[in-house]
Amino acid sequence: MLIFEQSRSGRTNPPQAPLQDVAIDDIPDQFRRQSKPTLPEVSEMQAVRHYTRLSQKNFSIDTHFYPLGSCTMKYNPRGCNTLAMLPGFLRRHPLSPDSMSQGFMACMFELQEMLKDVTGMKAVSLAPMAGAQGEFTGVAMIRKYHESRNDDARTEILVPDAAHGTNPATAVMCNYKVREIPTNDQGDVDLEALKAAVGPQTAGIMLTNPSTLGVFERKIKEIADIVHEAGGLLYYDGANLNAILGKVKPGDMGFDVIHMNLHKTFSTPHGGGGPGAGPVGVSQRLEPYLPVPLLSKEGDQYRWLTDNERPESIGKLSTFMGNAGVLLRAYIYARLLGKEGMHRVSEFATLNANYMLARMRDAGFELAYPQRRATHEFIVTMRKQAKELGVNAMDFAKRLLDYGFHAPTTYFPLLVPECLLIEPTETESREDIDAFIEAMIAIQNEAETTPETVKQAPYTLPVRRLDDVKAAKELDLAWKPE
Amino acid sequence: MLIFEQSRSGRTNPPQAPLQDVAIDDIPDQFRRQSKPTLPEVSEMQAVRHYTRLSQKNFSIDTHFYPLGSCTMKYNPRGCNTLAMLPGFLRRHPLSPDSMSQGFMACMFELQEMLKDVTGMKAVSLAPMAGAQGEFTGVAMIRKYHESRNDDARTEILVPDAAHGTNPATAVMCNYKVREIPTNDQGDVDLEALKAAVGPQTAGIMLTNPSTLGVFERKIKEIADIVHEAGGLLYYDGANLNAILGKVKPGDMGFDVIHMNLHKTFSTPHGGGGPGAGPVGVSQRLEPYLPVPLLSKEGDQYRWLTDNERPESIGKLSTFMGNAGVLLRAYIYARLLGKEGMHRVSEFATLNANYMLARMRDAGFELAYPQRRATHEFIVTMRKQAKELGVNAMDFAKRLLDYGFHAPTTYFPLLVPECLLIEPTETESREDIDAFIEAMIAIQNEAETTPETVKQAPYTLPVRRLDDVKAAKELDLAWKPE
Amino acid sequence: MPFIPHTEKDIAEMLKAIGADSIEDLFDEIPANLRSAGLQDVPTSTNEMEVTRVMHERADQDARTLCFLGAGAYEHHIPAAVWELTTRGEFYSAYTPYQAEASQGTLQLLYEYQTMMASLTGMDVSNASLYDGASSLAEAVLMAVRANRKSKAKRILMPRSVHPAYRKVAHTIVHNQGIALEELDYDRSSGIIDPDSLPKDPGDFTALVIPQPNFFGNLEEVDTLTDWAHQHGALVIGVVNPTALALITPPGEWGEIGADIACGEGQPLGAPLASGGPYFGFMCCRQTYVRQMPGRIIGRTEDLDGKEGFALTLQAREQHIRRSKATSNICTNQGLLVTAATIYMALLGPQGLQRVASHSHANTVKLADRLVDKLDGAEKVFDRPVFHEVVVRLKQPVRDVLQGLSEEGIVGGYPLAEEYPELDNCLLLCATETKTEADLDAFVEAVVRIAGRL
Amino acid sequence: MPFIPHTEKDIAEMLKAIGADSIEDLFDEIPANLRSAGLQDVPTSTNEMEVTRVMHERADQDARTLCFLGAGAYEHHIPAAVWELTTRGEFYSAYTPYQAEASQGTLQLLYEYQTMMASLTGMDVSNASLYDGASSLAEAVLMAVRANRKSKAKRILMPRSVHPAYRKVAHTIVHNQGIALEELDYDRSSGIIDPDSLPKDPGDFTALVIPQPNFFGNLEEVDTLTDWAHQHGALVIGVVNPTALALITPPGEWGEIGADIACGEGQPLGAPLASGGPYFGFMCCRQTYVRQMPGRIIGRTEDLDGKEGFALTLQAREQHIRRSKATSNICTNQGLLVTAATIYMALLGPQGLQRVASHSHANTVKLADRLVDKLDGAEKVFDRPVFHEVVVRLKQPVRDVLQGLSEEGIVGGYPLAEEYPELDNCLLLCATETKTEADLDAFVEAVVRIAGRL
Repeated sequence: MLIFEQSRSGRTNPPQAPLQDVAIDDIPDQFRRQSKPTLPEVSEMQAVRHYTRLSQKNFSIDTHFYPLGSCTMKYNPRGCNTLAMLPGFLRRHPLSPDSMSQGFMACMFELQEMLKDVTGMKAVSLAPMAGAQGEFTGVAMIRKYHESRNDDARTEILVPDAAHGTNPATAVMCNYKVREIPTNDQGDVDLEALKAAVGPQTAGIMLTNPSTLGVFERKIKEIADIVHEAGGLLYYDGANLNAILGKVKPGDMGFDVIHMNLHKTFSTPHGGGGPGAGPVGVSQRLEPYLPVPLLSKEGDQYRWLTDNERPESIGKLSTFMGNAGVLLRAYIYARLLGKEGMHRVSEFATLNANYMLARMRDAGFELAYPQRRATHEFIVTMRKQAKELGVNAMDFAKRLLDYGFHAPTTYFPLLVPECLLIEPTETESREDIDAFIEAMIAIQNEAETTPETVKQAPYTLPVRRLDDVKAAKELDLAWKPE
Repeated sequence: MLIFEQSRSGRTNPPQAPLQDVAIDDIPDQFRRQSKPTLPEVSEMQAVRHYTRLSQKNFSIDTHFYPLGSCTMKYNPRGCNTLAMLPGFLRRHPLSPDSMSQGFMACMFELQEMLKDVTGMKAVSLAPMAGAQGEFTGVAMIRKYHESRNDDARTEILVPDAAHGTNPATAVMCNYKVREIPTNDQGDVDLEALKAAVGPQTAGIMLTNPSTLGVFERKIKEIADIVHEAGGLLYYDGANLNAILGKVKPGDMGFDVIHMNLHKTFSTPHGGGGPGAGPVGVSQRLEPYLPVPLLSKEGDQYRWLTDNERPESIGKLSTFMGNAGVLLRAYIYARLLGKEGMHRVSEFATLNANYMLARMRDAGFELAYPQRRATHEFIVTMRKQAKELGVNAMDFAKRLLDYGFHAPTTYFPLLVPECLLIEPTETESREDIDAFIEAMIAIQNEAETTPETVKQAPYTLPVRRLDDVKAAKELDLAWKPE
Repeated sequence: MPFIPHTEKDIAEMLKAIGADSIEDLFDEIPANLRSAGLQDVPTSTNEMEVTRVMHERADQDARTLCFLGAGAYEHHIPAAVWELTTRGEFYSAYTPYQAEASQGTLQLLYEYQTMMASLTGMDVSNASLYDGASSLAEAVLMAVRANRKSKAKRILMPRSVHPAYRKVAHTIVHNQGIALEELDYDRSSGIIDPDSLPKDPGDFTALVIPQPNFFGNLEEVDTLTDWAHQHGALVIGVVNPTALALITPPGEWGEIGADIACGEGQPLGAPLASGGPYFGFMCCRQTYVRQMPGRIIGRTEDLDGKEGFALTLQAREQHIRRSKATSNICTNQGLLVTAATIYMALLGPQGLQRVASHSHANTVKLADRLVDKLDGAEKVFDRPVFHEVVVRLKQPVRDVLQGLSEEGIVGGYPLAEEYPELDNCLLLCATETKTEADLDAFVEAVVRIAGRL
Repeated sequence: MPFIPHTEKDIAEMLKAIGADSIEDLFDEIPANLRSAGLQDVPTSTNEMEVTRVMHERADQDARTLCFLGAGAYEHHIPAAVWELTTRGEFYSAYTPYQAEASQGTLQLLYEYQTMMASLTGMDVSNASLYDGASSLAEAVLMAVRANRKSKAKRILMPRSVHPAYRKVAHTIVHNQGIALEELDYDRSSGIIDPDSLPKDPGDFTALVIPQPNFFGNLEEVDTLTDWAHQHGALVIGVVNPTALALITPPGEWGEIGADIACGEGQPLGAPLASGGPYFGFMCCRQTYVRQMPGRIIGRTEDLDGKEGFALTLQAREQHIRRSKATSNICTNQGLLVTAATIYMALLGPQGLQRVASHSHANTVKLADRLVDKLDGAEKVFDRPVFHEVVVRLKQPVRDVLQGLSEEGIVGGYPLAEEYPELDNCLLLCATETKTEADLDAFVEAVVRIAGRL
């Protein structure tokens, strides 16, 4: 039932607003709203009960194994939330004077320094509010760099065909043409194709490493050399940073600019679709272009640099300074892990993924890149099942829900047919991974014996399989009173 | 699955304890524990996931209508919880000097004053930690009162047969004999029987008004006179105070001592079985016997009275001052309701109960006291269904769970056969009450057509009907490693 | 190990199953010369106890302020239930509802959110959020360029009465695509776009941005502006404050046919000030333009059994399907903040939100009146109805006044001169419903006291 | 109306269904002369915003202290997850699990709790909680009287080394039933019950209470004491600190056959100091005595389909069934605190709890050593191993020292002289794992500074 269906005209919740009406005669009638908005009129308990019950309809990290490839769904330490929500942090106005903000600014400055260290970059800005905005920031800096050198010929951004959709979409937002680079059968960038593609028109290349195919790009240094020699810059999409945290620094691989998804690698919550935070790190030559505001430390005082002090900046990305509360959570997480804990993240994420891979291979599932190590994630393809049994990757995904597991990412990357991209993360136990494997084996048996069971799944969720076509064709995007 | 079944030897959760071991060589071996306790060894995420999922198996106010008679399961405002858990309150040591505790003490003092006002009593102590301890406190004060007058003949406490079990159990804890007073067919105390029972052996009477039968004791003044004339005192069991809040003050009815269940009337959470708080209020003559510690105000300073200042007190009831956090929640709730809101509690609790009663009567259910007004609760009896259909009150209760309603109280009070004691509280909406009625009607239909359906219920809960006999016979009270 | 459940036994057995000798071996595809030498600037690990203490100390350092600053972020009372529910694990630790059947909680909530926002703005449809107010305006500009097929100009009229940060962000995000943001000045005495100053023949332009209230708190002549833009074939983008919408005419009802796109900052709906984020941007539009909208959109549909359910829809607009042809690169949005906003709106209801708005208005007016009354030489700069911000000019240097206030724990307003040199010694003040009579007096007294020393 | 959902229309229709003209009519069975005239001392209603401000101000008034006081309530780090989970509505707003099928969450958790506590104390079984430590001792005394059928004396040996408040509460609760609590003194130099001083022929007594650690922090000779009591036909009631049990021998392993009942304060397991409550009392015992135990007990059983499930059991002991013959009048217990404790123990595990215990011990010893070292004339009073409290005697009047410390925001320990006149100018000190080296130094320096002024 929708909250609106519980609404009754005249029902109020007085404790949550001023208790009295107040006259507002000084606002002329012409500006006054005449219609009553469709906000629910419910009691506080009705709202609490409604949203508590709704919440129970979700799968989440706190309730389920959630091996959603490329999303790094790992445990979000509760302490990070509690501490980021202390009244002193919550009540600070973003434009409060620096003198009243040193506690908060200290956290931000220290986070900035830590992120520089783990990525091997020369400078970091915390401003971008999500991964995609980090990508925009990075490509905008690349553009500004070339512009500042009057290198106007550079109109193309190279993107491997396995890339996240955000990469080409971002390049276009920065007015670049996108040229796709093919992947070879080992899952690596096709170097010959790359060599053929680069030239004076190349502004840069956007790479994820490990790639979305779940493998580490072994020739990264050669790629860097090819692109750099052509005068282009390298952008690192940090979506998969969890795989190499503390093991390899993007700066050492030759990247000029990088974004990090703190809601992945630094375990801030995904929140049902955000907020994230996408800080960017840059090499020395891109430093002048970092977005504002930027934090500096002078003596023991922290200070926001003014726009005037950053004349070459690509500018502002948000009204204030970005997703401060997300950054606080990442800061706390980083402090909890510490120097000693960073590399364990990638080690155990990798151990879990390779263990899963081995067990699934042994159980007869087909791997997309059987000759490669898994990184923190790997791909299986259901093309045989789809062809021979009529049970596709989506059917497996839906049936997994009945078994109490969130599905892996389906049909991404687009290169691999009928794929499941599986990312267990380091916080899952071996027992839960084993239980997932057992479920996959059980579903495979069902697919072989009673395929309809799988194709009609799920059965035990709040709804059965939903009609996406109807959703898109008969658009119903807002409830209307009868 | 039990948390122990997820435990693995050597699994740790380092962020939640000191990171290093420390030598404790100064404790001789003879005192050192040799065995490792059976505490779970799980990761933080495992614990969070386990207890999150367990929580989802509960019905609660935040998820379900919960008309558990005599328990006053009403909405617990979230703000009361949030504010009672501010760091300044949580970190205060109970023995902190008064000079460092004025903020907390101000809340307690004001709560004390408010409780005096709403009950019409002369003094209040916040010390008792639950209703039953409030009862103990009250009866212990009655005993001390008689003792102080050297009135040693008073060895009996009168208790109506409809009373809560805590009443006779409490009287016995204070070394009184219990004499039961019968109830007449109108649900009132049998006045003739009372007159016959009182005498020089009467220490007092324990009454709930409205009684557990869901009706208001109309002859309360006569009862008071009879008991007082015999030299006994009147104890008010505040379990049903929600029915009369702001309407009638127990002090005006002639009671000498009263306890309040703050987790009922003042909406502090029931917490899966507590904590509660059971402050007591007394008339002038019992004031010297109030339990310690007691709070006083001198000028604008609050101060705990010392034991020496309260020489006639019955003594201490808890290590410190009682359930402070519960008292804070009640204080906040009282401030939110305010003077204007108190009487609405009883008005709408009564409106809801009488509406439910009318609808159930109209639907053909048999009322225990059809000629009486409901107070905040009322009783239906399933004796006809039990006899004619073989479907008893417990079957109705279990089947209600399938319909998404917590069951009313069953088989209490003991006087009424096959009874359901139904208390909707003021915070439920008419729609939810109507839905409950419809469910009862539907179950009645099932009972008539397919009684086995009802007798085997529930079906949709995490478990089906549990074997209580096995639980008591083959006691399994703790998990043991294999 | 922190947040890692593996025992030594697990590790050994898992490596055996893999056929590797050590965890290190699993990284054998990474060239040795790239391997990290270790970390220098990350401190050693702390436990939760230690970090709790650090964070309490730091939060305390910045606490206990009295805030009269708005300028895009507003302190409102947030019901305790909002964040107690929002941070439930099932909302907090879930992701974008790609598997609809396992995400009906979030999906239904987002559908309810879309309903509330569409109704509040008076528009047909809403998306499921963007990053914040400023970036929602940038996206609205890009969307207008896509949607207005009649205009070729890529030219947006952007009043100076729009929040300066919004204008800067819009510039950052759209300028690479050759979109021009052309300034429209405001009238110096009324503090709004003077409708009489609008050019009769403005030429081809794509859209007019209309802030309501504007950055100065003033109410613009939205009806006239909207109709003027529409007469010239341009779209209208309303940038609105959602609290204000409980009180003042929503964009969907501006002029003859209403605005085309409404966007703005969602923070006032249940997000704490919290140093500027996470907040969320909202965006609503006419049904006609829904396929040009950026971001997630949720639709109501049916399951196999015909039962109502909710799912992501119109995904063909998005980057994960459409890649370089997507309406935006946005992927992760501000889901959790929208969860909070939805619960906030449900808890307040239309009456509650209206009271929040009207008390914020009344307090602000009262604050300005008292200040002008008590402080010699202080004056209101504009003669215009406001919502909950107002511009007051002092005789004293506002930087010094603000400095003095900050020493008393008061955040004393926004100094306008930096962005508007013509408004020297002008403060933008805001007093929401959270301010008591005593707070207003304390502010005025402090300003008078400090000004007296200058 | 606050928390009341009724509209005017609802009210009218509901009254019509009832057949009443007004809500007032529903109270027509209440004699008119009893009706309340109204309230005087309850303030007018506030909204959540206003009460939030009041509570923040009051909490702030008492905040930011550094605490070296134990004496029955101990400041430990509580993982954030504990209360984030405990206050989930499904735990927070449910009641006693009378309907087992709809309460499996709470019931399974309580069964897990019983398992943890039984194991921690080394006993066979645990109940599901009592009110607090002191009242759990009182209930243990009553239980011992019921359980020890051989003893007729109703005589309990109660050492003075038991927490004074526990002794007072036990007296309040048991004395009306003719049960005598007979004091056993402690040895002035070791600060424990001297085993050599125990009478050879103590006569009939029901039980001996043994505190471990005792109120002074000292470790008692539990083995000797236990065997002595058993030799004389008495039961042994251990009053123990649950944190300490991670480190020291549990009551179930005392002497030849172990204690019979173990009880104590559960607060150290996840409950904040919070002005003294709500905490919870725990109670464990031998299997033999389980039917004499007060309070709720949860058992594992099966459902109709043979599936594992949990239910309240042995309810025939309880007041709602047995009435005047019940083992106790207790009904509501401290369920929510037990929820917190269970999650706390699961998050710490055996290693974590052991570290909390050993660090608390080490910090306390360090604190006392430093104080004795730096402050002229300060001395440790007892030559005995301690857990995490220690008694130090000053040359200066401790009331003045404590007063001075409180002015610096330090809660400086418990002055023993009030309850133990022989221990004049003695402080009972505690430094748990929450205290840093700097905290210990700050305390010692403050005491030295203040003492120097006296």
